[in-house]
Amino acid sequence: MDESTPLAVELRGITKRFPGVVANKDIELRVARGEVHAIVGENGAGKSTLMKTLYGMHRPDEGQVLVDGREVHFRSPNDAIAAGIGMVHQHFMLADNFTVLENVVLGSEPTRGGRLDRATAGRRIREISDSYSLGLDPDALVEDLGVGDRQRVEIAKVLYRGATTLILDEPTAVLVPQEVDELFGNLAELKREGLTVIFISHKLDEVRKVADSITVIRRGTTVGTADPRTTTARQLAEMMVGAELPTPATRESTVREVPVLEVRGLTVPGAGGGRAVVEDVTLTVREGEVVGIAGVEGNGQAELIDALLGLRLPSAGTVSLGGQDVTGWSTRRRRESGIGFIPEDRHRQGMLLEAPLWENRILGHQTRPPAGNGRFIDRKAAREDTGRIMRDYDVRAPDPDTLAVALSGGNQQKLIVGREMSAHPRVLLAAHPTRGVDVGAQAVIWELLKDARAEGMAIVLVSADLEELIGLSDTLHVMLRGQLVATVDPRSVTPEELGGHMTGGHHPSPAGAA
Amino acid sequence: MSTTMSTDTSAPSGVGGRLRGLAGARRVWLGVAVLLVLISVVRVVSGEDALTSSSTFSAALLLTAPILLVALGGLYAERAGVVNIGLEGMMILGTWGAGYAGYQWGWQAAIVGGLLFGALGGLLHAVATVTFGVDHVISGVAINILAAGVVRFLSESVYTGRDDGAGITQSPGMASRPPSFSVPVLSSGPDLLGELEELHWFLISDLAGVLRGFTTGVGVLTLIAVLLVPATYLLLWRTAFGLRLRSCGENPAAADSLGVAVYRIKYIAVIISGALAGLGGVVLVFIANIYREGQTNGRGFIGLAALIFGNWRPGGLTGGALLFGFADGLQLRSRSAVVALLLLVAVLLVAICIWQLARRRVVQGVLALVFAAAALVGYLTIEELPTGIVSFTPHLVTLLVLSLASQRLRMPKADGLVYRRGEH
Amino acid sequence: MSVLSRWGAVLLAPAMALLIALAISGLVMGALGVNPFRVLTVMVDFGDTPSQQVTQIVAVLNRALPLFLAGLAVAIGFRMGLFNIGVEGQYRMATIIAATVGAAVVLPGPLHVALIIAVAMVVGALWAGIVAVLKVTRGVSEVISSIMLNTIALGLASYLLTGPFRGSPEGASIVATAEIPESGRIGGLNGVFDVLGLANPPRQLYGFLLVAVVVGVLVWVLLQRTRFGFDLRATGLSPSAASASGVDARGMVVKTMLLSGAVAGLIGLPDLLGRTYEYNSDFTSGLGFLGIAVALLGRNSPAGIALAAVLYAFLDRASVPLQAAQLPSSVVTIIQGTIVLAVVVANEIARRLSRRAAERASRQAPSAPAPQAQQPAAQEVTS
Amino acid sequence: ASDEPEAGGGSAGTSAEGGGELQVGIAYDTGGRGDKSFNDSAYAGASAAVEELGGTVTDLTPNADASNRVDLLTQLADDGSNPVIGVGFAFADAIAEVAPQYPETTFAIVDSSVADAGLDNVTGLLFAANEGSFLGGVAAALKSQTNHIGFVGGVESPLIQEFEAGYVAGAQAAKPGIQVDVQYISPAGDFSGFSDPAKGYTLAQGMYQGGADIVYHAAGASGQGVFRAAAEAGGQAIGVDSDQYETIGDPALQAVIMTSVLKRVDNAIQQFITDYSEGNVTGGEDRVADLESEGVGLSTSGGKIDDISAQLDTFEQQIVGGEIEVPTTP
Ligand SMILES: Nc1ncnc2c1ncn2[C@@H]1O[C@H](COP(=O)(O)OP(=O)(O)OP(=O)(O)O)[C@@H](O)[C@H]1O
Ligand SMILES: Nc1ncnc2c1ncn2[C@@H]1O[C@H](COP(=O)(O)OP(=O)(O)OP(=O)(O)O)[C@@H](O)[C@H]1O
Ligand SMILES: [Mg+2]
Ligand SMILES: [Mg+2]
Repeated sequence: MDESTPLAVELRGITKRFPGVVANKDIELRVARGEVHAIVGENGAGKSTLMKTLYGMHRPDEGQVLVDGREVHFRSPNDAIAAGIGMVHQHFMLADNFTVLENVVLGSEPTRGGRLDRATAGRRIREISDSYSLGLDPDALVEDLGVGDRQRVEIAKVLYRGATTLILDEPTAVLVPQEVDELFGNLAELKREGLTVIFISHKLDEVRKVADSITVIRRGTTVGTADPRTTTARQLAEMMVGAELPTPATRESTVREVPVLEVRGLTVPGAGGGRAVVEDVTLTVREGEVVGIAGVEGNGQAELIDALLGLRLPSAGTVSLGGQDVTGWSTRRRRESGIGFIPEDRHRQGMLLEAPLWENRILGHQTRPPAGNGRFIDRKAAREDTGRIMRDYDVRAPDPDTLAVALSGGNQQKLIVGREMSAHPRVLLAAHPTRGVDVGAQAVIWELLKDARAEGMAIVLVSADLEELIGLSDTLHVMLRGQLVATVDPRSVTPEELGGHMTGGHHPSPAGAA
Repeated sequence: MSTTMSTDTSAPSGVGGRLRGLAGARRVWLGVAVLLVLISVVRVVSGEDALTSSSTFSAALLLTAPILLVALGGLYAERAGVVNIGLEGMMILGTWGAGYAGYQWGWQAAIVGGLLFGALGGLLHAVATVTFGVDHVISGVAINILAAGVVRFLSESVYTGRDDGAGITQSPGMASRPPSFSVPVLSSGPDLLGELEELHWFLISDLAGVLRGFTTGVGVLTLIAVLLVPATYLLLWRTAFGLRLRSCGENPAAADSLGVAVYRIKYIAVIISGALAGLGGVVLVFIANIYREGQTNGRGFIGLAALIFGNWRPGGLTGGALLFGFADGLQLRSRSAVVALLLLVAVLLVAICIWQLARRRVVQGVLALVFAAAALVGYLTIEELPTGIVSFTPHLVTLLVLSLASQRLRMPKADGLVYRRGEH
Repeated sequence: MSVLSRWGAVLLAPAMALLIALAISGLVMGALGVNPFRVLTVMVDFGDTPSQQVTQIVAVLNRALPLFLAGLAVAIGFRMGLFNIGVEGQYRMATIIAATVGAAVVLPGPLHVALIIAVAMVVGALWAGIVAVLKVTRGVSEVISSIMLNTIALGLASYLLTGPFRGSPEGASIVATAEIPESGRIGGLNGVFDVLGLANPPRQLYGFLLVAVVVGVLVWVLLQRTRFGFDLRATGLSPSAASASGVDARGMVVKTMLLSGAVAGLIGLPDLLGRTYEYNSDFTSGLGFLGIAVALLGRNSPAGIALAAVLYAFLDRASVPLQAAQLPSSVVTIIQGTIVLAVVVANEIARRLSRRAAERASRQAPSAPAPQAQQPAAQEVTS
Repeated sequence: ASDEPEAGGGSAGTSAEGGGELQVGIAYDTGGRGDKSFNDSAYAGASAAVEELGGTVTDLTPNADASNRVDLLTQLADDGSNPVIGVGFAFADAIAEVAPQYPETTFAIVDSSVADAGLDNVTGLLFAANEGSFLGGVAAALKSQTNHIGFVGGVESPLIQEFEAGYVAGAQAAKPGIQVDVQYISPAGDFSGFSDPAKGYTLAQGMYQGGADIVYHAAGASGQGVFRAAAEAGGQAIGVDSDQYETIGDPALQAVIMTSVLKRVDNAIQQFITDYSEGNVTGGEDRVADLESEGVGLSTSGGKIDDISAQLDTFEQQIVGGEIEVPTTP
């Protein structure tokens, strides 16, 4: 670092409190101009909060923010944008029903005679797209775009505003390896143009590959900085969690010969009679087997799970459970006869946020004990059993009457896993079972899945985390545009190969080639 | 991959988009033309000239205006993500404000009064929903209840014990009359369209009747309402402000992160919404010359229906408001003509039946045919419907059309969701 | 402690709302030169003689009765996120058909009454069922369809009343259906006052009160204690989570609307069976809309709705003595309106406060000393 | 609450300070005092009577859904008002319930017959609206140049149909074969027809465009729309209940009000109160205000029907003399 040029961004002693939590405490961050600076830390460590402070989305309770050596006081993202700082959020912030152009210019629109000047805007977006190789079509509707393109729209948004410092909050979480490589190519491009990038991730190998320097955050405070060239992933991990990282790898095979779930030629029509979202899918899950389904999000995995659960009607094909054809059965009947479900979006499909934990305990299991046996709900038994799950599965909450919304995501997920396991399903549909969960909870959940498998449970596992898929699965299918396009051996496949199948190119491109 | 997808791939999709838009507009015109031909046929067959008379259509336009304004008001709020079921209450406030200002300072003041009072209702809704995060439907219902109480209270305070025609249920008459316009030569003076209409020629006279109805004695607010449709389209879809407003209804968190002042825009939108609903009330005051309690008679809700009917778009909601206005105008003009509508329904249902059968939907097709037969039998046997039945013609028509078209509707994605900064 | 704080949270919102509403109304009155304390005095004054006082109590209860039923009908829909704005049309159709059927048959007492009640509930349910069917098969928003159906019910009832169902002679100033015979009526409950040692006023307390109490309890049990109620509330809290849990969302819409409509069908019966014995052109309308306000006030719980209905009726009653005391009676409407708005705002604030408190509590919750033993063998991340 | 005895009937009690003075109670139909119509007319009658005889008037308005009519009557009777008058037929049930509870109080009800009700402390104040409307029909027919007139009813209820029946009969009597358009704004039971001027306007506009040149309205406040339509079309209109030429308060609309079919609720009430104070009310019977008693008739302000007063008088004589029987239903 050259001491004479001021730092692009410097945060000094930042503290940010939310009611009941201190999200950031006395954080220090120094980012030099023109570097890619990574911030790593566990879930909930306070990375997003810190970046939101830098982006003017909220004000720090204590501490100073310096940009190019001058202290600044941002009152809104507008001020940050004016100072050349732009942020790509962890969750995409795009209006699906708008075009790329509209999403990009929103908030700083070029106008002519009071009208939105689409021509100028389109020209500028194409310029940006060309000079950073983003490959964007200004007139495309965002809802038609894939994840990678959406991310590039987000980057274009920031560049369009003339940002010289880019904040990318966990940009790789939703990308397959090839897309990650493309993104890193884009980042290299940005760096070449003299831009500064702040990059948040927990994937340590990635971080080491792309970053020029690293700051590690734990429990809301800075634990140190590291040089990616000299620090190992292991060292980083220990800095992050103060312990070593778990792995999803399974032990010896427990697959038995008895098929539990058999899917034959299942086809699910798209909305409004469009192209089928699941097409002619055939697979078998045996007792004690974990069948993994890999695929870039939006390729029909969610719809397949919905169809297995009876939430979507197939137009062709059959689903049988333990030899019995259940294709025409209702969701309730399927669940009663032994299908468990860990949803990919717990807030949407797994929980009643405004209801107490004990009601969440019986959700999906309304018709059997401990919820009661028939028409009435046995509140006492439900509460007691909720207490048991809270103890057995380490759900941290005061009591079964706590509202679910009060729990952190990890604790909510553990409650869901505990509830589904407690019903001893014959087959468990697990969609992204560890998404958004911190390392500790992740380990617990992996362990629970392994134990259940050992006891003979059949598991369908959908995940975006390729390590998790490879580590847990006995059989691994790849889903692309609604079809199962490949079956690979999880013992030998690498994430890169898997990524190649997922994007349709069978041979992985060499890393960082973009 | 990223480098290969460059500008030339984008060009066709852009053009394609534009082509699709054009085809959409053409489809609408084609639909209107087909409908007009159908109605002409039905008019000739049934001999019910009221179906396309200028008298019916001028009534339709008049009855459309308040609904159109309310629906436009709803559009602003809902495009900004705030469901506004309080339109009726805001309209009520608007009628009172118009009556109060109108009797003292004339029609121009009445417009201002109606806008202001309606805007106050909107402001209240904005405070409740945007600042306090109250469920939008609930706040709207509360505003409807409150508005009815407030106007009664105001009248009781201001209008009691006077002898200028005012009382607790009504204001004095307006101090001046608003102007109205007719298109010269076509509809006034030589009245060419009028003469054409009198000839009762197939299609030509029908077209003349419709045009003449739309160009004769058009009130100033009706004119404003009609002009507001393209103006609203331009504002919401062609300006930066409009983009920001709509972004609040699609993804407020995204808008917020780009420095769009979401709360402020929602406030502005809901206040405009209230003001337009209030303006809808002013139309009613202009017709009556006074404010009168109960004058709105549920039109705020109808406006809301027109908005949904129109898929949250200015052109669509105009169609919804016109459909309602037409059915209402026809019902008020000629009760026997309403029976002729049954013939029209029968014809349309037969068309639907053929279309459904062509798409191999036998059940739907047969069902349509059965209903078509029922409508035909109704047409042939019924002379004149009783008042009770006729009175809900517009509502029934709206309901029927909605149940045919509802599944294609798409509301703004974040419409009705309470947005709190930092929570999502 | 936790019980105390839970009750505190429950009562906080309504208390806050009442205070806010009274303060706002007081300010408005003050601004217009009306003495709010005099208004308050008149409002709580039930008259001089015991008989007058009991009469006023009866008046309040009789008014509260249909409001309670209307609030209940609306609340059932609200509980699963359905906005049944069509209660208005449902009880109108139910009342006119029940009145006609009731007048057309002669049955032994209790059977006759039961038949009328059953007919009213079935008709209300069917009318609401139209909304449900349109929603689940055609995707028509229930708000819009029920607004349309309200007007349609008004016109249809008018047609029936003046046409096939007319029971009053030509030329009578009020058009009515035929009268329900003695056996189909429900007597008053004034015997209760004798038992309680209160004055027995000339005004009869509606016997339908008993039916309403039973319905209220049944609805409460159904919502809070049964699996059906759980499914219903789950759908209200999160339709997607409910479907994933096995609730048939479409079926739920239909069942809930039928239930809501069945309760709505009862709204017109206190008057019909206790006083008018006929449906006529002077039928009390608007209760469906008031029901929305009452449901909101009562936070969608049967007990809350009962309280809200009594409060509403109490305020309504005050409009008469206020006029007699030369005070503007429209303050009643203002108070009612502001209370609803204030309750709604206060509910939201209270909800957020208690949610925050719960979050704080759960963050401080001790971690259960469980399965840390399960920690897998340490291994380095593959890179 | 009972320790504050002054509150409930406070003002009424204090204003009747003379003791034993006349204290008239009026319970209005929905809308209440200030409706510039029916209710105001009732108030005018009561005040005129009190002016003459001394005493006070206490008047109460029902709530929005008019569910508290019984409470209104009870309050008035409890406060010691006597007589107590219910304005509008809708009070029929309420009076039947309350009157027996207060046998010492004299009640009256406007527009509803008590002849067969068996209530001996209630008087029904009825109006032969059909007779007044008959003359309105005669006037319209005689003044019509297009031989085409119209009628706009507010709500299609028996009461308003009586207006229609008389009007049509009168028009036919004066000019057989004349075309009379008849339309109602809302069906029975839907009272919005009395307060929707926009629809009144639309209906009347249609009639004028269809060739009618005179339209009679019995549509309450919706009549405002009828007058506006008349002014725009250059036609004439006939008002109802009170002399609307005098009460309209707008010169442009005044110009189109040819006459009004009067229904002298004020006279009937004033007469009733006077009779009561003189002890001349028996109860249990109806008093019908008709052409003969001048309880109904045509207004002449504006002088627009002066030229046909002779013909009108002839018809009036025939009705009074019983030669013409005016129908009550269409
Ligand atoms: N708006 C808020 N109100 C209250 N608490 C908050 C808020 N935002 C974040 N927190 C809390 O602050 C802490 C830090 O959250 P933050 O989102 O910054 O974590 P993170 O490091 O980005 O985690 P992840 O890897 O899951 O994205 C969390 O414990 C969270 O509970
Ligand atoms: N705006 C907010 N106000 C209050 N609490 C918040 C807010 N945002 C987040 N939280 C709280 O912070 C905690 C975790 O927040 P976060 O947004 O990271 O959720 P998550 O991603 O689902 O959980 P986790 O990151 O722990 O898996 C929860 O307890 C949540 O209730
Ligand atoms: Mg998080
Ligand atoms: Mg984060």
